[in-house]
Amino acid sequence: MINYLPILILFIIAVGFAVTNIGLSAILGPRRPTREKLTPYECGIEPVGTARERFSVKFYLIAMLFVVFDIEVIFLYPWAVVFKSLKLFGFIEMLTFIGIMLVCYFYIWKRGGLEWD
Amino acid sequence: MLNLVGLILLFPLIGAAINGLLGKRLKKDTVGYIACGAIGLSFFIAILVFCGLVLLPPEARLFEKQLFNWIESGSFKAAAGLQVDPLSSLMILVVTGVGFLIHIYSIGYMHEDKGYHRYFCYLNLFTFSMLLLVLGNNFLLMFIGWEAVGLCSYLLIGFWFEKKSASDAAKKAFIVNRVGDFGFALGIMLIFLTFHTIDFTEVFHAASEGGFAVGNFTITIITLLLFMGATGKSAQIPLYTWLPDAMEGPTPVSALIHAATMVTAGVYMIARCNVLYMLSPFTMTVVAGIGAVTALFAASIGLVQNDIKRVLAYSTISQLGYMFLACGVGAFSAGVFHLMTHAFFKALLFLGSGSVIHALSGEQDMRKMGGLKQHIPVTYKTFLIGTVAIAGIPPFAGFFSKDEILLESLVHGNFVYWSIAALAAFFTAFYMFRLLFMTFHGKSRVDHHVMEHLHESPKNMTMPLMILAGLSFCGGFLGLPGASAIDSFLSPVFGGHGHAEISMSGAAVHQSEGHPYLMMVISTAIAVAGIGLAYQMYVKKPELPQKLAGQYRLIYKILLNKYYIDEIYNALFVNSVKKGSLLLWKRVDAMMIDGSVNGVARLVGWFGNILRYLQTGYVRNYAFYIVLGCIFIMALAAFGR
Amino acid sequence: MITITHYLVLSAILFTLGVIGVLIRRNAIVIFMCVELMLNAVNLSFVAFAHYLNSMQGQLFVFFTMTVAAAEAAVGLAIIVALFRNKETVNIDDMNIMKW
Amino acid sequence: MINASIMTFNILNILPILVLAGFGMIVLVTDVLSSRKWVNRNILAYISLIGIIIAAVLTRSSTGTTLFSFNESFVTDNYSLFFNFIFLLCAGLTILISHNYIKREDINYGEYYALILFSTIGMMLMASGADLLNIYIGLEVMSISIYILTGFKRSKLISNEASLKYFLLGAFATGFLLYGISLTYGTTGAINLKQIASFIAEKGGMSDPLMVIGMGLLIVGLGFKVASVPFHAWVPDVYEGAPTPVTAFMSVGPKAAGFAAFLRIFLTAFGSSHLEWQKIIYILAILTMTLGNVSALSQTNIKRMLAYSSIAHAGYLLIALVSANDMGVSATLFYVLAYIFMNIGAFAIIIVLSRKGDECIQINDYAGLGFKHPLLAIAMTLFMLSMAGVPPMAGFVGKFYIFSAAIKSGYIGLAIIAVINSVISVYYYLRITVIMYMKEPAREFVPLTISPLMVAAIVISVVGTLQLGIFPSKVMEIAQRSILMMR
Repeated sequence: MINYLPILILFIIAVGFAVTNIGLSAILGPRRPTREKLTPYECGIEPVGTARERFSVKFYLIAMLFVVFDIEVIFLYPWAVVFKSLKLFGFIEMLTFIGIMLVCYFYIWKRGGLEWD
Repeated sequence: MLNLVGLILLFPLIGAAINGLLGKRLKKDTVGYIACGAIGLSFFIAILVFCGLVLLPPEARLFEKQLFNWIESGSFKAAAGLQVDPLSSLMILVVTGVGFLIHIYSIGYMHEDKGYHRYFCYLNLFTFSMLLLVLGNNFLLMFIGWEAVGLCSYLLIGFWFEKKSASDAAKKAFIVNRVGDFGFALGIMLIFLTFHTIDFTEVFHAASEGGFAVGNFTITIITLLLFMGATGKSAQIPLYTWLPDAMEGPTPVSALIHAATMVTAGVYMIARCNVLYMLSPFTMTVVAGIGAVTALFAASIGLVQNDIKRVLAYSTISQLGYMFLACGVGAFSAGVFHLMTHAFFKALLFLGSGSVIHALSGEQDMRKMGGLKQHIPVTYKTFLIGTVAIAGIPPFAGFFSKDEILLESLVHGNFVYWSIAALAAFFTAFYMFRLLFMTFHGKSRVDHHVMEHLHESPKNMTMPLMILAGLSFCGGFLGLPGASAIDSFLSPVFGGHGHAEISMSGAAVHQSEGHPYLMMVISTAIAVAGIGLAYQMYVKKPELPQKLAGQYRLIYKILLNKYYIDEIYNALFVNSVKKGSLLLWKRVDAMMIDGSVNGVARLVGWFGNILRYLQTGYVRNYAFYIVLGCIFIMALAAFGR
Repeated sequence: MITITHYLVLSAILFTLGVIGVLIRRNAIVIFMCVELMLNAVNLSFVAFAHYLNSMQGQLFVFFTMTVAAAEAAVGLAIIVALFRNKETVNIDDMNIMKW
Repeated sequence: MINASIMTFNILNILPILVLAGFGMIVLVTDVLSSRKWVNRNILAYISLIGIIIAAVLTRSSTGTTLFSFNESFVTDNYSLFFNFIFLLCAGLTILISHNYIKREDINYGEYYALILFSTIGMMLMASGADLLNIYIGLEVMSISIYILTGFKRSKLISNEASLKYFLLGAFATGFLLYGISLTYGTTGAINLKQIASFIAEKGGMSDPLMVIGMGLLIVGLGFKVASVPFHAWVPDVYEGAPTPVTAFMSVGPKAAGFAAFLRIFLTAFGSSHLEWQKIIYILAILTMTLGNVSALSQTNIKRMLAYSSIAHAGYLLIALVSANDMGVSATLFYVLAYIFMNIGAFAIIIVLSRKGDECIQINDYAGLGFKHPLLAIAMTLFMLSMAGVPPMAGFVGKFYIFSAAIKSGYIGLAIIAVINSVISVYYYLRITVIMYMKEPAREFVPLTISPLMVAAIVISVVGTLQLGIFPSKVMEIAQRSILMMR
């Protein structure tokens, strides 16, 4: 039982910290909105139209594709670090990996994921 | 020949499959031929198997045919196998024989029904299930058969499901039986825990050799649980209420399932487990007590009922009570003997009543019958034989079996059992002849329109009646007191366990040489007295019943309303739930599915509805449940040890 | 001196913040960001453990967690976009056609 | 360390997975090329089926061995092979019942099949993972594919919503799982299940509280995947919203995979300190069974009813986990196999009866089916009876094994609660049968078109349900052999 005391304390601290901060910012945070403050940009330029403008869903598509391909690079780093000791085996392995990426790329391309209109 | 036993099961199954799958496209005649042919073949094989068994010397009359290893896990083995011994061979003869006659009868009875093929499919399926129940060599197979006959009975009670009363009755039967099945299933589990096997032979061997003292607690619990199953299926107090309602099904079904075969499954099961029951005097007392009370109770309700089939239904419950009484005092073979003769005469009576109903275009109220003797002579004659048989007039079948039970209840039981049984016998004679007189004698009270169509049933309906009448007449000679063929045939199953108490009835008769003949005279006198009273009241002075009913209003009303048991059950299980939550109910009720109308189910369904509100549809709530569950697990893991 | 405990406490706090965020936010995208916060809190503890135990497996795990998180992000965004096209909102309180 | 990993590199062991991955990519590429004249989209289903069959043959060929590969992170033993076979069967049946459905609903994209194959890969990884990393990756591959499959009817709001709910909650639960893995790793210093087990054995139990907490978080994460109460709330909504074949797929596949991982982790890694987790799972099992069965009673939508029923079945399977003996493991294997047949079979019937734009999923829509389409009604009755645990169907034998495993470990109370629960369940399963046979049709049945693939799926399910019910000993023998290699 006594072993769990620190855990309990930790638990309380974690919840407490989170709740306190959210609560504090809600209570203490000064709310004196002025017209200037509520504009999207406070740097002096008058905003043109609403900031909540719809923008094309294609941005999302590109962003998604970017995120996915971007993250694959993560696997290249460790491979690059130990490239020498992995020798030919590692090279073929990585070629396979890239090959799969190419298939995905081909698929996206043919599906029309990269076309803007 | 014994090896053919598998075929007995196979034929009805094939019949059911053909009729179920192709029946719609087949001609009506073909459907009937297939169904009857299947059972007929099955009956033929059953005779062969029976002969094969008889040819063996008595102590070798146990044949097990292993089909395949069904479930095997660790120490547990359940082989699907069939067991032929005197008890099961007798049962298959009754099931296939009576079943065959009832199938033939059904061809005529159901001829106009649009669900013709469906009916025969269910009926064949029922026969298959019943045979499985009887032939199985372990508790699990028996349980499968047990459940399957329940299912078929459910389907057949609700056969005319367009009628609300029929589908309600089906539901009631199913739910009440569930209660009993629950006990049965627990009993089987306990048997497995105790004996590590569920094979009949092994269990009984272990029970008799395993050093279980008489009165062993576990065995008592097991037998009580099994008996709970039996009370459900065999309609004993307190689970009998479904059987009278089950008369909503077609009449041949009432004859086959709710009189001759399925309802006797409980008796069969107890007889099969006689070794276990002998080890528990307490359970035996319970069985005998409930049997005796049910016999009297149901018979007293039968005194005043006006629906011809309901009288027979209460009579069935009462006769089943006799069988349990016999088992309860250790006279298993007397119980089985009565089971057999009862199958003959009760099937006859039901089919006869079906013939009456058929003749009267569906009328079931005896107050609207009377004087039918001349119009349907064959039905009358056969019905008379059946009535005499059940009333217990020598030398008809019912006399011998009932007399044996009465005798055993005195010799092995006590005077209380005997007097209850004797009173019930008196009632039986009375209400059966009341039925006979009201239906066939006296002035006709039949409606004019119906009168015009009054006709004797076709050949295929009267033939089975005649055959059954023959059996009801001579079936009793198998169990002549002192030289009972049945007793000696069944003795390998019930005797020879080394228990002194089980010196079976044959021996008992020898011990008390003077007794039986006196007893026979007494029981005949009782029957004659009942008949005489009925004659007085319903033929000689037809106004008397009315007067009596007026004089003893209270008793009459109680009896007519079947002791208000249905109402009491409703008040206890259904209404208390209803009233307790009346306010909530109105809101919940709208959302209730119409199926869960019945007490316990409704309660559970009500919880289900409450739980539904947890399912708010909001992701946030769901995530919250996850967090709650997580905290709960943490707490349990950390602080729960 | 910063010990493993400090890292663990930090990671626990971040994790809890994520959990509370999931529970109280209404915007599906923000909720998903809170989930990402939880995953990153775990990543922190992985790295801390790996350092403390002097073992590579923790860091290995972080690689995969990040990849998976990216894949989840892509799929999640796609789902949210598809929903937005039909419903014009990403407020999860508006999403309860199915309940009970 | 790195050299060692090359030493144990053995590509043959993961060949079934590679084959599936290859076929998944072939399906994708074929699909994008299908605008050309020489490729027909209809062949995609057949390509995927071929892939599944090849993978199954490869799986079959390596039975009887126990091989560790990839630095002991991947194990090929009878246990994983049995599960792999289950997943492949599940995927195959799903493709059979999907073919017509997705054409009819205008969602006939190659990605559908590819995603089914990919999620099958995930499941296979989960069953074969010998360390937490592999299990985690498998779980994610499986889940992400199914998130997409759930929302596959893009234009239908209900499908979108189900997908989003599943996704958000799934990711949320993954967070807990991952935290659990992290704490386990931190306290034992290993992610390999065998090393964790030996560490715990050395210490003589779970001395470190953080380790216990980690284990608890693992239960949360895996409990979500197997739909155990209180992590079950997503199930009814998601099952209702997903395209019906996908519902069929995810009611068995991920659940089986979840149990594969659950059993592997808790019996291998935490096997020596089973007292720690048995009490937790014990309570979860009772809650899961009871809530699932009781809630199912009041459902009017058959998909939701089957969702609650699947929660209840997860409860039964948790009993097998609680009993933590060999018999429990083999019972799980058997039960999951039986569950695939009866559940996918039931969903197949639902799909057959549905039409475009009319899912036909109210229970009352089944009124009178028994007269109109007797064969379908008989099949449905069979599946319902099997799920209710009525002998001699597969479901009964499965339940029987599980309950006797519990009794063998001394959990008699749990077995009794389970029996009561299965009695309750009879009620709602039978209700469908009753409605089919005992009610006048509430609506017209249009003539049905049943494709040969669908017929094959239903026939396989019926045969499987009966075969496992009447002759279970053969399969049970294989299941029993599948556990011997585990420890």
